[in-house]
Amino acid sequence: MIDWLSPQEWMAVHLSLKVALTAMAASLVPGIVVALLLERGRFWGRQALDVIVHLPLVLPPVVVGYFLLLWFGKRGPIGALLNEYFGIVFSFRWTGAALACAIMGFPLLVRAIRLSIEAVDRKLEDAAGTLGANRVWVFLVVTLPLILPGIIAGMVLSFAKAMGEFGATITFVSNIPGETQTLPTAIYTFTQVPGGEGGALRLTVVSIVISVAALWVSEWMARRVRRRFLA
Amino acid sequence: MIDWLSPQEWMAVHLSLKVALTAMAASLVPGIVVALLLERGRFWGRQALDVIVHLPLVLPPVVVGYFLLLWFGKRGPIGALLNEYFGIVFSFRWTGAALACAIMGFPLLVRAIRLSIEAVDRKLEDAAGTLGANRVWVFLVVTLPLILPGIIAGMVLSFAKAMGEFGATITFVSNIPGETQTLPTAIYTFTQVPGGEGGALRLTVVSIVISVAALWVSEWMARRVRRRFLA
Amino acid sequence: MTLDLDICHRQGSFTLEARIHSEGRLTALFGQSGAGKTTIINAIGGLIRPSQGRIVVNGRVLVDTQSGIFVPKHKRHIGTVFQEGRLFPHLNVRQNLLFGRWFTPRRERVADFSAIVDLLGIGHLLDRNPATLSGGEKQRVAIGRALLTDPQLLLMDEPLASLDEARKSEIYPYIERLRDEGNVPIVLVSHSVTEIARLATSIVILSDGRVTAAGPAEDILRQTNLFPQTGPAETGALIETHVLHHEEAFGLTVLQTRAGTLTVPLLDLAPGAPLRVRLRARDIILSLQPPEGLSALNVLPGKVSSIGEPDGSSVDVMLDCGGDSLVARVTRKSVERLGLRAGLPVHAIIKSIAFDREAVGRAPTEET
Amino acid sequence: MTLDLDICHRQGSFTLEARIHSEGRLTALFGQSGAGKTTIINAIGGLIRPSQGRIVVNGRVLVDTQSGIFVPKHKRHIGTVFQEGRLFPHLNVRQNLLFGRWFTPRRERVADFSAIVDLLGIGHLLDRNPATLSGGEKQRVAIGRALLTDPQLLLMDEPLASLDEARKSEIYPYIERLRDEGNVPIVLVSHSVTEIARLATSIVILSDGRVTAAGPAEDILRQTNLFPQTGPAETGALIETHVLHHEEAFGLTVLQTRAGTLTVPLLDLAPGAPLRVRLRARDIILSLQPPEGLSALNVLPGKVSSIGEPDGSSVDVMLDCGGDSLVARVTRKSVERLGLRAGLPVHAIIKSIAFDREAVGRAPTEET
Amino acid sequence: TSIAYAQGKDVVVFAAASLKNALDDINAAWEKETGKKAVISYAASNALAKQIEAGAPADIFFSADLDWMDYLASKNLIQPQTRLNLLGNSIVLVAPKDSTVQVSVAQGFDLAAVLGQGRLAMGNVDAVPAGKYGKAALEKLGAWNGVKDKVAQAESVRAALLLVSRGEAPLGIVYRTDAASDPNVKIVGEFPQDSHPPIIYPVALLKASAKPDAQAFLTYMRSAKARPFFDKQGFTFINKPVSGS
Ligand SMILES: Nc1ncnc2c1ncn2[C@@H]1O[C@H](COP(=O)(O)OP(=O)(O)OP(=O)(O)O)[C@@H](O)[C@H]1O
Ligand SMILES: Nc1ncnc2c1ncn2[C@@H]1O[C@H](COP(=O)(O)OP(=O)(O)OP(=O)(O)O)[C@@H](O)[C@H]1O
Ligand SMILES: [Mg+2]
Ligand SMILES: [Mg+2]
Repeated sequence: MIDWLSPQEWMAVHLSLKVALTAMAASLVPGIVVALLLERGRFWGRQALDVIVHLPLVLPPVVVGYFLLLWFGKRGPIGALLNEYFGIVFSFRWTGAALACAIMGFPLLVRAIRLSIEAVDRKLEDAAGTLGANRVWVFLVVTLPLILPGIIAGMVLSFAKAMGEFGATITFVSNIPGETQTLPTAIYTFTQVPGGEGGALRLTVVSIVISVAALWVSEWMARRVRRRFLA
Repeated sequence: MIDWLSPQEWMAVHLSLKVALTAMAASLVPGIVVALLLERGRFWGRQALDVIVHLPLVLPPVVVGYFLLLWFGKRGPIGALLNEYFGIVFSFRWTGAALACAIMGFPLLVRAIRLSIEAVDRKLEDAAGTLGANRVWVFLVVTLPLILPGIIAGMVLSFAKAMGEFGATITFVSNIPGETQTLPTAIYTFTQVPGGEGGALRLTVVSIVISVAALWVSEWMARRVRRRFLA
Repeated sequence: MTLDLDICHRQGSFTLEARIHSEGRLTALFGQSGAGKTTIINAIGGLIRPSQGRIVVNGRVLVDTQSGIFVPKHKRHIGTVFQEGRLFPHLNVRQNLLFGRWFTPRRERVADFSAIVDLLGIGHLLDRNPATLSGGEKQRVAIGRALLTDPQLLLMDEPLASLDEARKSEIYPYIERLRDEGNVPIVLVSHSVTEIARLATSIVILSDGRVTAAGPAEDILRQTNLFPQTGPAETGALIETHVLHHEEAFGLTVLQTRAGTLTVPLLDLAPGAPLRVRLRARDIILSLQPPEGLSALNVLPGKVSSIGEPDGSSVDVMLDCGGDSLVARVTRKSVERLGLRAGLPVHAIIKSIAFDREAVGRAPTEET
Repeated sequence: MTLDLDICHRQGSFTLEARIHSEGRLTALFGQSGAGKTTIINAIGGLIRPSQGRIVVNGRVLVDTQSGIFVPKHKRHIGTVFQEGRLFPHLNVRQNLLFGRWFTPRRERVADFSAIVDLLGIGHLLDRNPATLSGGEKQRVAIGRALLTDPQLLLMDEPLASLDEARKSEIYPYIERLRDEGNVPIVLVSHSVTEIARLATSIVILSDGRVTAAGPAEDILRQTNLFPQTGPAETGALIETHVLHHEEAFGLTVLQTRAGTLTVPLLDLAPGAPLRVRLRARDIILSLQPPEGLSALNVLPGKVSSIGEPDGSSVDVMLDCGGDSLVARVTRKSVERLGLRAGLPVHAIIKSIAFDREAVGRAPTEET
Repeated sequence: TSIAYAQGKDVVVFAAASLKNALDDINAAWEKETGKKAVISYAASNALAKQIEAGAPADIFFSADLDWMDYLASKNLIQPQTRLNLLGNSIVLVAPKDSTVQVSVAQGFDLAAVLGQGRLAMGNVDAVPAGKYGKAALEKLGAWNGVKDKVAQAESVRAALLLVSRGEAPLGIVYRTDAASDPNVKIVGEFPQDSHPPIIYPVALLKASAKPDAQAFLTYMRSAKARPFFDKQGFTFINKPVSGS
C-alpha cells in the first residue's frame, strides 16, 4: 500500500484527514450553537441566519470558494483583520482548506443537530431545572447528552463532506501539494489529463476506505450512545 | 426583474426549479426506504449500503458525475437497460440532471430521516400493533407521521443541494441551455470568463431568493407538524 | 375463557418463570412493584417474545416456542391498556380512540363509541391533542382506545391507578358488563385489593417473577396470609347472594344469603338477580348473643368453624353461616374475652353501610 | 410553612382560578381528574408562568405578575415528583438520584442517600437504566430524586399512585417525618382519601380549576359532602389522642381520647406520645345501651349532636364524645328504628381492627 | 514540503490542469538535475488567475489561454518581460472509435447533418479554452449556426472527450493532445490553424515573485531539456516571447 501511492499522494491523504478532522472539530461548537439558536431562539434575524447557514449548500461550491477568496483572502476584509489581530492566515494554507470544508459542511451539521434538538423532550429539561440546574447546566447535562445522536450524525456528514469537498477548496486555496492539495483536488487534477484515470481511481479507493472507517467509528459511537439509553 | 435576467437565464431558473423539485420528489421514497433499512434493518450488507449511500458526499462531485456517466449513460449498463425497457434516457436530458442532483442529495436526505426514525418511540409502534395494525400500517399511520420533521428537513437539504449541485451534473449531462443548464452551471460558466462576476452575482441572488422561499415553505410545514404534536 | 400460560423469560437480571392456568373471566394479576406483572401482560399481548414456553388463550395457541409459533401482536386481537398510556402524539383524542377501528372488520365493530366516550367522560376532549391532557385524562383515553378495538381479550395494566374514586366507580360496572355479557375475558393488573375483590373471578399472585398463589377469587381472598404486602386490611370473603326485595322507603335492598338476609344500600337490580358481596374480615363484629338496640342492620347467625393463627394482635375467625364461609378479624383479646372456639354459635354483625359501592359487584354469571 | 397562592392561568379552554392560603405543613390537593391539580403544582414549581397572580412560599415571593417577579425554577429549591416520572434516560438510576446533588451546595446536603435508597427499595437498581425499570420502580426513583435535592418545599403529584400497599406503608412514615422533623413543607396530590387523611395537615379541594373547599385536614375530612367524587366511604373524623399504655400480651395499645380509651393494634410509641387517629364514619356502629358480649373492644359514650341530611339510604350522625367530634354513618332505617335525635345519649362502637396502619398516623407536631 | 512551502523556498507554479503530465515530468527532471523542486498547483486557469489576484504566493503562472494571462497583465500582476507563449496546441474533431462517420472539416461543411440527433461535445464555449477555440473555428467555417443548439458544453475539455469516448456524443471537439491519448476515440477531422485564434499556453513570472529559482525554472521549462516532455504530450513547442503588450 505504501508503494501504491506516491509520496505526494500520501501527503494528500494525510492532509485530507487533517483538513477534514479540523473542519469537523472546528465547526462542532458553532454548529451546536447555531442549531440551538435556530431551533430554540426567537430573535430578530433568525430567518436570515437560517438562510446564511444554508447558502453553502444552495450555491455552487465554486461560488462559495470565490466568496471565501474575496473575504478571507489576505486582502479580504475578514482575512486581513484575522491576520492582523490574531495572526490567523487562511489563504493558501491548509487552514483555508479546513475553513472551506467546514463552511461547506456546516449546513449539514446544523441540520442534523437541529433535528435532534427538536426531538428532545422539553419536560426532561424542565425536570432538570426543578432539580437546581440553571440553563447552562441543563444544556450541558441533559440536552447535550440527549442530542448526541444528532451530533454524531452531523459530525459524520461534516467529515464526509470535507473528504469530498473540492470546488470551494480549489477555488479558495488552490491545489498546492503538501499545503492545500487534498484528496478530492488531487483526484480532480488526475481527471484533467490523459491517462489520469488510474490515479484518480486509486485515490478514490483511498477516499472510500477512509470514509468506511469513519462511518464505522460513527456507528460504533452511535451504538454506544443508544445502548446507554436503552439497554 | 423580468428584464433583469436574459431569456436563457430565465430558462435556467425554470429548469433548476424543475430539476430540484424532481430530484427531491424522486429521492423521497427511496430515501425513506433506505433510511428505514439502515436504521432498523439487520441484514447482510447493511454496512455496504451505508457506505454506498454516503459515497456521493465523500467523493468529489466530478467523480460522481463520471461514475454516473459510466453506468447511466447511453452505453452504461443501467442506462442501456433503462432505455431499452422503459425508454428512460438520462444523457443530455434534464432527467439526467435530476438524477445527478438526487444522488448528490441522497446522503443528506437519508441521514435526516434516519435521525428522525431513531427518535421514534418504539413503544408507540408496539401500541399500534396491539390495536391491529400490521407492520406496513404501523409504518404508514404511526412511524411516517412521527418522522415528518426528519422528512421535511431531508427534503430541504435535498432541494437546497439540488439548487447548488454542479460538478456531478455538468460532468454527467453537460451544460445544454434549456435542457441541462441549471442555475449553478450557468453561474459556473460566468465565473469562468473574465468580467463574468456581475452575471454570476445576479444568478447567485436568484438562487438565494429561491432558497429563502424554499426554507420559508419548509419552516411553515415544520411548524404545522409541530403544532399538531403539541398545541 | 381459559388462559394457559407457562413461560420463562429473562430481562437483565430478572427472570420470569410463570405458570398460570386461569378459567376465570377476569384474571387479576397482583404483586409488588417489579414482580413481573407488566412482563406477563407484554408476553400475552405479543410485545415480548418469551425465551421459552407456551401461551394459549381460549384454545388458541399464541406462543409456543417449541413448535416455533409466535402469533404477531396485530393478529392477536388483544386490546391493551398500557401502564404508561402510549397515546399517539400526532393524532387527536378522537383519532386515538378510533385507531383500532381502522383495522377491525366492519361487522366486528360492536363497541359503542359514544357510550364509551360518555362512560369515560372524555367527550369534551375529542378534538384535543394528547400532549394537552391531564394524567387522568390520558389514562381514560387509553382505556377507551383499548375498549374500542372490540378485543377478544383485554389486558389492563393498572388502568385506574390515578383516577378518582367517582370515576372509578363509574367504570367498574362497565368492566363487569364486559366481563359477563360482552364475553371479553380480561386480565387486570391492580394494586388495589378492593378493586380486585370487586372485579376478579380469578386471582394470580406474583412475587419476584414467580406465581405464589393462584385460583378463584373467593378462595384467594379468603387466604389472609397471601396479602402480606397489603396489610391485613383487605382480607375478606366473597359470598354469592341474590336480591330478595327492596325497601324503597329507606333506600335499601335486602339480599338473601344462605344464613339469612343482608340489608345493603339500594341496588338497581330486579328481585332474584344474583349478586356477589364482599364481606371484609375487618368489618365483621362477633357477638355471643343476638344484639339489640344496634344501628347495624345485619346479623347473620352461624358458628365458629375454626380460628386461625394469630397475626400480631389479631386473629382471623372462620365462620360457617348456613354454609357460607365468612372471615371475621378480631383481636386476640376478644377471642379470649368471648371464649371463642370452634363450634361456638355466634352472630356476625355487619353494618349495611359497610357495603360501599365497591364491595357490591355483579356476581359473575355462570361460565358458558 | 405558609403557602399563599392566588393565580389565574389559561391553557386551552381550561381556566385555573385558584386562591389558596395554607398554613399546613402538608397541603393535600384533591380533586377530580382534570381539576387542575398538576397545573397548580407546575405553577408552584415554576414550570408554567401563570398569566396573572402571586405565589408566596414561606414569605418568599416566587411569582408576582404585577411587579414582574418570576423566580426561575432552578432557584426555587423546590423538589418535584412529577406525575409521569421524567427520569433522565441517559443517566442510570444512581445518576438520576444524585442529579440534584450536583447543584446543591455541600453544606445543604442533608438527605441520606442510602437511607432513602433503602426506604424506596431501589438499592438493586442503582446501576440500571431507567428504560428497564418497571412502572413502580420508576416512580420510586422519581421520589428519591426529589427527596435527595434537599428541597425547601416538596411537590408530589400522585407519587404513590401505582405502588403496592406494602411499599406505601413503608413510605408514609418517611413523609410524616419529613413533614414534622425535616421541616420540609409538602404539597401532595392524591386521589386516595385514606392517604390524605393520614398525611395531610391542610386540604384543598379543587373542582374544574376552582377551589371549592380548603382548610385544616380535620375540618375538611369531617365535611362529608365535600367528597361527592369519592363515594361516601371515606368520610370520617380525625381526633387527636395520646398513648396511654400498651397491652403487650395482646399486642395492643390503648389510647386516651377525651371520651374514653381506644384500643388499637400495638404501636411503637412511648406512652404520652401524641397520635392522630382517623375514625371512618362507616366503621362506627351506634348502640343505645352499652353493648355486651361483643368482639369490638372500643365503646365511646357520647351523645348525638346533630343528624345530617340523608344521602340515599344513609345519614351522617354527628356525635359529641366528650368534646371530640365523631361522625357515624348509619342507614335511615336505623335512625328511625333507634329513634336517633339530637341530644340522645348513644355509644359508638369501633373495632380495634378497624384501625389499620393507614388510619393511625403520627399526629403532626405543633407548628413552630 | 509543507514547511518548505511555508518558508517560501520552493518555486510555486500555478498551472492549468491540462499541463499536469508534462509539468510533473519536467519538475522531476529538474529536481534530478538541480536538487531543487517546484511546487505546482494545478487548477482551472480562471481560478488560478483570481487567486493570484487575491495574493496567492505563486511565482509562475502557466495559463491554458491568453485571456487569463491578459487579465493578470491588465492588473499589472505579472512581469511582462518574462511573459512568453510557450506552447501551442490544435483542436480536432473526434468520434468514438467504432464510429463510421465520414466528415471533412472545411469551409461550409454540414456538421449538423453528420450529427443527426446526436450532440456535439465541446468544452464550455464561453469559458473553457478548447470550447472557445472550437466555437470560433465553427463560426469561421460557417457551421456554427447549424450546430449551436446541439452542443453539449462540458465543464472541461476532458469531460467533453469523455462524452465522446463513452459514446454519449457522436462527435466532439477536443485538443489533439487529449484525443491522441484516448484509445476509445479517433480523430475524424482537423481544424485549420487559421480557423481560430492561435491556441497558445502562455507563461510568465509574477510580479510578487522574489524567489531566484523561479526564473531558473521558467528558463528550464523553455529549454531543450523540457521540450521532449511537452512533445510527448502532443503540445507544439512555440517558445516565443511576447513583445511589449
Ligand atoms: N429490559 C430490562 N432489563 C432488565 N430488567 C428489566 C427489564 N425490563 C424489566 N426489567 C425488570 O423486570 C422486573 C419486572 O418488571 P415488570 O415491569 O414486569 O414489573 P411489574 O410487576 O409490572 O411492576 P410495577 O408494578 O412496578 O409496574 C422489574 O424488576 C424490572 O426492573
Ligand atoms: N396545553 C393545554 N391546552 C389545553 N388544555 C390543557 C392543557 N394542559 C392542560 N389542559 C387541561 O387543563 C386541565 C387541568 O389539567 P391538570 O393536568 O392540572 O389536571 P389534574 O388535576 O392534574 O388532573 P389528573 O388528576 O387527571 O392528573 C385538564 O382538563 C387539561 O385537559
Ligand atoms: Mg408494571
Ligand atoms: Mg395531574
